[in-house]
Amino acid sequence: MTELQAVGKSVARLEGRAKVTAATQYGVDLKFPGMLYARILRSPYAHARVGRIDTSAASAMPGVRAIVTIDDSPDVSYNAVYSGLSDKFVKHLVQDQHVFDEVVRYVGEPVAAVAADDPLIAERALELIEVDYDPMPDVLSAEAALAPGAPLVHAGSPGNVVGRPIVFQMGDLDQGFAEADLVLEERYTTPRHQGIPMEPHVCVASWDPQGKVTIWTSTQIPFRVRFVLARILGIPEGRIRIIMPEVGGGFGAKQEVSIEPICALLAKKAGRPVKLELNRSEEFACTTTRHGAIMDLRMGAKKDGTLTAMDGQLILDTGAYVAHGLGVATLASISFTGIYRCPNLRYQARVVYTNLPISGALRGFGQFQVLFPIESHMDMLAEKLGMDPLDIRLKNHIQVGEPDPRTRFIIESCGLDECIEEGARRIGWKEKRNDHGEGTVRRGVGMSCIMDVSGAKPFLPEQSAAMIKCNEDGSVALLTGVADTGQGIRTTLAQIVAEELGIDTEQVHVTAGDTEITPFDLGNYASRTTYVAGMAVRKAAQEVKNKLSEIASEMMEARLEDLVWEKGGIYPKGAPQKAVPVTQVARYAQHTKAVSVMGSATHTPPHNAPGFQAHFVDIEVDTETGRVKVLRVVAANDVGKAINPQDCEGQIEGGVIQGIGFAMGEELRFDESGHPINARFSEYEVPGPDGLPEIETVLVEPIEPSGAYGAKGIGDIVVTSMAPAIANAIYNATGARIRHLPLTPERVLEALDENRRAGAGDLS
Amino acid sequence: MRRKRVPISLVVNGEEVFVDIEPRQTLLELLRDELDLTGARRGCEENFCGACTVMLDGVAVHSCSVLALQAQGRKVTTIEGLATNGQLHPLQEAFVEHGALQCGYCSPGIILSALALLSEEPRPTEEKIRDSLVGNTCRCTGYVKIVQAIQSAAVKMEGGAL
Amino acid sequence: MIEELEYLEPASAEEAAALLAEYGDESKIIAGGQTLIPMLWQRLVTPRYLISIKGIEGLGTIEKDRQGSLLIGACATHQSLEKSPAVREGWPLLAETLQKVAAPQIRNLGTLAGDLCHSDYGADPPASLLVLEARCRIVGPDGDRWLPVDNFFLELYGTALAPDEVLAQIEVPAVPDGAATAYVKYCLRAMDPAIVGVAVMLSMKDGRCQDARIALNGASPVPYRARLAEEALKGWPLNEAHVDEASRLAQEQAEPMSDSHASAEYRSRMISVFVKRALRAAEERARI
Amino acid sequence: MLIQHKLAIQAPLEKVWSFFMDFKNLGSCIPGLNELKEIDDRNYEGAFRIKVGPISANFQGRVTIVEMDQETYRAAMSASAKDARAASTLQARMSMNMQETAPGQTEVAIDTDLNVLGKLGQFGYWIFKKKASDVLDEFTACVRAKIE
Repeated sequence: MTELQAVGKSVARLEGRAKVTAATQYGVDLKFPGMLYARILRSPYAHARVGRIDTSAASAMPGVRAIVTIDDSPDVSYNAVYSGLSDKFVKHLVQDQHVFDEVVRYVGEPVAAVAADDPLIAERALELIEVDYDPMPDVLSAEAALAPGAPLVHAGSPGNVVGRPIVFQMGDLDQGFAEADLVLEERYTTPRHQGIPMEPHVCVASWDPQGKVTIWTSTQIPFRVRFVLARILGIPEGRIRIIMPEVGGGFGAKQEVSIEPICALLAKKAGRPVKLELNRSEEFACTTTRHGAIMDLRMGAKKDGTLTAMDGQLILDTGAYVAHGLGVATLASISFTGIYRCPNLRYQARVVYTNLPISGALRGFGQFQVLFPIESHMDMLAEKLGMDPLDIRLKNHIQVGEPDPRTRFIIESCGLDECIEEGARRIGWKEKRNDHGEGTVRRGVGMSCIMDVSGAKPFLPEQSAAMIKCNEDGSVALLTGVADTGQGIRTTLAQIVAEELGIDTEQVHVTAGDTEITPFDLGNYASRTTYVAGMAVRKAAQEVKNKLSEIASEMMEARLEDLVWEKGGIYPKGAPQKAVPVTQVARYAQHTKAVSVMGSATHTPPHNAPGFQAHFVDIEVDTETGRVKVLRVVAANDVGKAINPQDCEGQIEGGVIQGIGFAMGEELRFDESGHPINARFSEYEVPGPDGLPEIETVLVEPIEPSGAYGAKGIGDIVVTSMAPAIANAIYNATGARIRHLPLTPERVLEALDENRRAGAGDLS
Repeated sequence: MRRKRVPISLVVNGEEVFVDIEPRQTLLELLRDELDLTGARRGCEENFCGACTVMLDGVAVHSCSVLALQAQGRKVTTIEGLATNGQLHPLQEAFVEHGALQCGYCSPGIILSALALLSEEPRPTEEKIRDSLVGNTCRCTGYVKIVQAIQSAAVKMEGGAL
Repeated sequence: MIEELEYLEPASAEEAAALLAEYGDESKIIAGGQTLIPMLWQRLVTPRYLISIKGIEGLGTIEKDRQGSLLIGACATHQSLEKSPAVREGWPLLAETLQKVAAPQIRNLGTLAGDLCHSDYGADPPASLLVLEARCRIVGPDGDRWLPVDNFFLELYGTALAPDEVLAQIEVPAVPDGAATAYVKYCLRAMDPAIVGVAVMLSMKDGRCQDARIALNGASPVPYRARLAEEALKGWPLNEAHVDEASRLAQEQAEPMSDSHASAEYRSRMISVFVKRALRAAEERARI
Repeated sequence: MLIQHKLAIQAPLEKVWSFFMDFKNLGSCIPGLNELKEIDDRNYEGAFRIKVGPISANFQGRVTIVEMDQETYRAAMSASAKDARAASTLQARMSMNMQETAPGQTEVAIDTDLNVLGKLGQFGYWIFKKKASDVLDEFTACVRAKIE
């Protein structure tokens, strides 16, 4: 292949100028003639039967145009994330949600909604709606939900467990533990995190006289929203158009149907466009969170560090409805089995209902809850075996040519060794490992390794499609279903098209995320878009290229197979002076030949190529306050081919800082009646710009045969390393091992106290 | 039904504006809802996240926590006022070039905080830059490229631009 | 979503007090609005009348009087104080403290008087004003009265201001010659309130402590002077034993609250840690 | 939110019990409570004012005694009150347990499950918890003063 001219370059965002001048239109900016503003009335109870709802006073208020309650709610149960699951999994599908239900199952569950001339009127109208609640006993933690005789969140789910436990087994567990020289068992817990995209959930719904509804919504999954809405509204997909405006972040928080159904019902009833925009406390308290989890992990190893057995029991708190619950439990099984070779293992996950907000997708999907335990465990095993934490990982991690035990796909690229070695060198692993400083402030280093999927195969019918239209000026229009929520996928895909056609990236005009105009795509999640859509786009571009070649060969009377494409021109082999610019060929095609050159393709990847990472931290622990300061991070990632290195770095840097938040401060907490108690920026510790570490990113680029130009996914994996790496570093610095997140100063100080009591360490 | 409005005038991006507003409206609502200047964004409603940052008489403020009436007769600069006849401000350019934005929702606020800083301190240290941004939350970028962009813009601006 | 309200602009503090007297619970004073407006958004307070004192002549001034005291008008912003050469030179503790208040956007509009009136236990300025032994000029319907800051904070979010009184001015006496000061704030993000904030003023002579003033915010529902701790230091060298004793006494005086940032137990423990650190920081400066 | 509170009173169990079971006594010791009206021997109506700094609310509501067991010295009541202006509702379930800890000494354990719904609920869990315990301290002091 000739040297790449667009792929592998740090091309600036195509939408960059529009974003820094605020020319972009986000969902919150949408305005239409006659548009109404909606607000949602939410349950103050964690669990209650909803009785009479009196809306008369509210309806009588001037400026109130429509109110919807259970009386307007279609009697359809649904799962907010369901879309084209492969038949194998449809039978597990649990459809437990309604737009409005007779029972509310968490504080903040919608009970009614108002559309009015302006937001203040809508807000006041909410206060005039009288609702009779009959409170029911609630369960506010997974432990409580699993206790014998616990109240049921859903009558149909005895023991509050969703469906059957997800189980994956391999080899002979007992034998595996028998062979082990060392067996280690611990319990870990990870909290509920909020994704907190800076733009709140917002949508506008508008019906036309033909009974077709258009919904502009801040989502990661336009086609899935259409699919679920079709079911809820009882109209075919074709009568629903989902359009993504510019979206101000998602991180998984916008990866399910949320406010769209209510907005659509209001718009229909009012006969006018309706805008529904959540405020920040609703964002914190009423949108989906990461599944809080408890994991009991037992691992066995031989003296030389070889793993012989792994037994993991995972409990996921899915909140009031299952939504992504089974998906997280399923993907977690790959995280559990994938990264380290272990012949005998058992993974069991129970997804448990509680009367807390719905748990959903969040960056680090299916990794966070099992890899914090595993990566903490690996360090503990290494220590007890007298090994370096790096060596036990190097010894056990999966290699090219081996099958992933869970997906059965053969690993075709793995840069983990290089990630570990390069990361260790740059952090100064050998020197820093044993130098903890003096006095009250101790230093330490730690690391962790993560492996993560690119896409949802084999669990979802992975697919993405692309269409490319050639303009007569030689530029092209790329139509893709992908959802760009800020990660920059539009630019990445444009680079691939530009590379194929030898044109500038700026000459690729991208339209994305409009179910009416763009071809199908599953959405933005599972680190899938570059890996899956990237290839679809490349195939479509190749079709365009072939058609242009045919026309060029006719133009310049040269044999098709002799044509050379180079730097935006086409020429017969050996005659570069005869080169004709691609733009001229395109013009000739349209105006002389009267042929519209178009290409389209659907791609479904042959398998699921995991990305790998090794992240290292250098920290300092104030042993008087328990405060941990992360001084430096070296983040080495195997991303396959980096289509846009700068965007890859951006994903890593952003992910690392989110990871530090998830590890050290973030936890959505609830009081004894299920009310969130820190549902605001000022009380939920999202990292600010101050006190953050220096981050050094390392891109390791083994070519992945199944990805466009060798690319793999990177979006999810990057948030998962910090928690175990920092916990391991705290242990290295102080000898205190912490198995519960977040690693708050208070918790660290408790751990240090325990150590002092146990006489371990010599901390002043 | 129409609620009571009162007339105010202020200078927005160099232009004097006369508009009737409700006393309860904040500067953020004045800009977004009355003047269609949507670069200032609602993020938290509690004077924390800085997505609504604009400049008021040359200093950065959270427009969600200023009543429109408090801006009476004062000078407001929003992101829409930075580019001059199609020419991006060096800060805007740097944010694009360095990949200092991802979803872009917080970018206008951060750029205006940075502008306020640079107009006071042309060559700030990294620490000073980070301190000046504590009133701006970004969930995407991890701030690294934001700091780089501001540093490189500082150099450009001293080189004479604007 | 802010409720409907009327925005009133009295010409004097006396007029403002009169309006408060007239509208009572229905009204609130607004200066910078940096604490109040977020509460309006959340509709926690829904006053029908906002009485803006921002436009009142003279309330924005920062000046030194003949006795060398600093006179701070009720509308003087954190930023204007922090940047004032007079403050930086004569009251470095104040400048140091105000730089630690939230974010530039908030300091640019927020006022020192506003901090006092809201009396949030995590706010930074109270400890330093206690140490500086500032006084408040309070204007009411029956004229002025002066109140030491020490008597201003009564309870959680509660001050000595009567419903019809306005805090018009803060007077900060000159810092004694040779006294060294420090404000140490412990919080996890710059934007957060102080889990513990300790202000210290130290006068050392021949290695012994002549005078010590210690005050804390964040530590207790109400900011306080740690007088027993101060006494325990006077006349002694600042060796470990005395510093430990002082920090213990400061800790005992607190009734720490639990909140999202720290539990009462943790907070209590941090009091002694940060009283020590603040004393050491001031001692360092005393040496120079 | 759950607020647990214990008061030790220097008085015999019987005396404390009868004091508590006379609602007028009890009411007179609840700070902020006024115009308490007896509807019947199990239901009372009243107005209750709370103020935390700039935030104040006037609650109108009803208290119902759901249990009163002289044998076990247990009592339980539920209260519900509304503030129209602040669009908020207070709901509380209170249980009282008395026991003699030493001759002439009584311990009263009061568990309150307080739910603040509506706008005021947003004000903050911790502040309400603090305010509630302050109210209970005042209450305790008052009761002591009246019985001991």
